[in-house]
Formats: sequence, structure tokens, C-alpha cells
Amino acid sequence: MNKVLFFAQLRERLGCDTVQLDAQGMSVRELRQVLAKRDERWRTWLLDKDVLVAVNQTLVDDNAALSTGDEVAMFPPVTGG
Amino acid sequence: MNKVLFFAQLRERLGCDTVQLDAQGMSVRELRQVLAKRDERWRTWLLDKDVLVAVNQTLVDDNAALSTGDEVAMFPPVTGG
Amino acid sequence: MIRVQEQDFDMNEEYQSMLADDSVSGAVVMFVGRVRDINQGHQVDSLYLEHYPAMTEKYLTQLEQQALSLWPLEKVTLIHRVGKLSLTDQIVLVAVSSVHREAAFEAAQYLIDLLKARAPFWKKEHVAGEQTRWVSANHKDQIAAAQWL
Amino acid sequence: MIRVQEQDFDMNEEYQSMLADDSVSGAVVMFVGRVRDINQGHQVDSLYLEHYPAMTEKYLTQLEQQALSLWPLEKVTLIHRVGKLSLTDQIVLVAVSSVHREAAFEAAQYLIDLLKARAPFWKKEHVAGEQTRWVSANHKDQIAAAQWL
Repeated sequence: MNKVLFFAQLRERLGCDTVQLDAQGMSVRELRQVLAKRDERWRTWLLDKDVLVAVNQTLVDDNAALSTGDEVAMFPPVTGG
Repeated sequence: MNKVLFFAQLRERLGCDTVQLDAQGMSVRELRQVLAKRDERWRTWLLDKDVLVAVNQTLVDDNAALSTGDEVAMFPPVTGG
Repeated sequence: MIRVQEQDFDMNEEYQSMLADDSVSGAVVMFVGRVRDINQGHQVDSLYLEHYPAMTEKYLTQLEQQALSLWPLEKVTLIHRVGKLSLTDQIVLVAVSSVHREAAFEAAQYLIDLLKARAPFWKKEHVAGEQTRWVSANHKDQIAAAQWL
Repeated sequence: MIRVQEQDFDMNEEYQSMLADDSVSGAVVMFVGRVRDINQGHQVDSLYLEHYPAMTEKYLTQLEQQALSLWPLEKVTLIHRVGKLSLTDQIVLVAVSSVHREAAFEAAQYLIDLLKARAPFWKKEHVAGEQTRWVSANHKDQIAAAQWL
């Protein structure tokens, strides 16, 4: 199983903090496509090219492969500092 | 009349803080040549190309012209900060 | 040293503790980022800083290590606040000590540039006369970070 | 604000007073220069800072004005100590506040680069096992200053 975390605008727009699912063997791109199928809102925001993805707290690109237990996070561009 | 001030190594090497003389109408170069005539030590240090000259607290080059009352200062390259 | 915290930091305390027993550093550069009144054309009252705790810690630790490997530094201090902040509050402290000033200035700029472009913090502003708005990411910050890569 | 003084300065006090009533500045950059143990290959015990008082004041005032005209800054603070200083003592403070960090970083570097290359201060070090030596001017400092011109 995998945990997918959402932050900031993305969390608010989806109305969701976390989902649990099995992403073993998927790429990040495939995971986004799977989640986008949930409804129109998820589709709009998860396929947004500005969404950043981290796996185990490190930024990755859409080709990154997922294993069981990986913590995935999706979020908008950062605005700290 | 003019006051000529010496600082740091230059002051120590000449063994002199200040001289008073009339430099009216001289260039900085001429003033250095006049002072260099005092003795071998003055000659060595006043004609040193690294010596910096300020007139009325502003750095100038050897061509600057001097007027009565100008405060002249001569010193080695600065090392503050 | 990295820290992510709700409470304010005391710049002077960090400066003193960074330099304790240090007779080597000729240069210290400090940067403080603050909540300012106008941001992206909006009058700001306060803001809320959200973050991704596990990743901010991991990323800032990594950033500190990178700076220490890229420049001859004595110490690096990175503090970032989260939670509710008001106008003029301190948000972030970057402090770097080094034998020479060039390394200290470069490393401090590197740290804040990368932090702003990569560390998972998000600002939600409370704007005068409005509700709230998420601050939009600044393209300029991406360019500033990219110059180091 | 410029000051040339024998006594130490309190970095935090300068920081606080610089920011009093300022809700505009999102960025503050501070640089502190200190007496370090090894300089130009010599083990330093203490040093004596000589200056040309009328000219340091005139030059630093001019430098502050130049920085304010070159960058959109809120405030500039320049403090330089003179007289006898010991190992790890603070020598110089450059502090700059601005809406944006780029201006603050650039202006702080400009101020310290020009100060080091042009302001009439001279350091005489008391070196372990020796008498004293005048610090030699650093060619690198002339290059750092020249890049701004």
C-alpha cells in the first residue's frame, strides 16, 4: 500500500489530505492518471502540469517508478522563504 | 598654506604626522617631488607608486591641482573592513 | 543547524551561538525574510505558512550539506517558521560563517534561493477586505535557483 | 546611518532600530566582519585600527548615498570600529533592508567591497611571537571593488 499526501491549494481544491492505495509498479504519471479518474475536479487538478510530486520526500519527475510503502506527495509550486 | 597629513605605515616610516607648507598652484605630483627632496627616506616613501593621495578627503590622482587651504593626505593602500 | 518552528527566533541568539568558540570566521552573513505589507499587489494583514514536515526537514538538511560541501564555511543556520504570522514578523533566517566574505555571501544567497524554489512551504495570505489567497509561486525565484545548478 | 567608533556595536540593536516602523521590507541582509586568528599566514593576537577621521566619515556617507541611489533600499547601516581590537571582536557591520532580497544582497556586497577597497582604515596586527605588522592591502579586494564600477 501507498499513502498519497496533498498540500496547500491542491489539498483544498481536492478537499482531501491523504489517500491510501496500492501504487506498486506504477509510474508517477500512471498514479496521476488513476487518481484523475475519480471525478472532474481530480482530473482538472491532478493533471495540472504545475503539480509537483515527491516520493519519499524527494522531488521526482513523472517517470519515477513507485514501490510498496513509498510515501507520495503532490503539491503546487512552493512559496516559502 | 596647506596641511599635509600622513597615515599608517607612511606616517611611521617618515616619523611624521603632519607638515605645513604652501602648495598653492602645485599639482599633487609636484608636491610629492618637493617633499621627496627632504631626505632619502622621504624620497623612498613619497615617490612609492602605491601611495594614495586625498585632497579635502577625496582620492585624487597625481595631476590634481592644489589651492590654498586644501587639506592633503598621503597614505598606503587601505586595509579596513 | 536547521529548524522549522512555530515560535519566533532571536536573530542575535543564533548569531552568538553560531560564533561560540569560533576564532576562525572573519565573516558572517545573515539574511532575514519578513512578512511585508504589500505582496503581489495585495495588502497583507497576516499569513499562514503550511509545510510538509517530513520533507522540509529532509530538504533543508540536504541543502545545508550541499552548502557546506560547495563553500569553505564554518557553520550554517537555517530557521523557517510555520503557522500563523503577522505583518513584520520574521519568517526565515539564513546565517553563514566563513573565513572569507565571498564564500559567506555566495552560500547565503544559494541557501535562500534554493529554499524559496524547492523547500515545501506554502503561504496563504489574509488580504485586507478579502478572504484569503494562496501566494502564487514567483517565476523569478525559479530563475534565481536555476542559476546555481 | 553611518558610525565610526571605538566601542563595540550590538548587531541586534542595530537590526531592531533599522526595522522600527518598517512594514515594507521583506528582506534584511547583514554582514559582520570579525578579527580572525590567522591573517595572511600570521597568528593574530589583536590589532589596532587607525583611520583618517574626516575622510572616513565623508567617504562612508557618500557610499551610503550611492547604495541608496543604486538600489531600492529602505535603510543602510554602516558601522566601523577603530582603535584596539582583540581576537573574535566585531570590526564592521553592514546592514541593508529592502522590499526584495536581490537588492539587499547586492547592496550589502557593494558596500563592504567598496569600504574595504576605498575607506581610509588601516590595520596593524599584533602577531604572536613578533612585534606588530601592518596588514598588506589585498589585491583581491581591489578586484572585488572594481567589478562595481
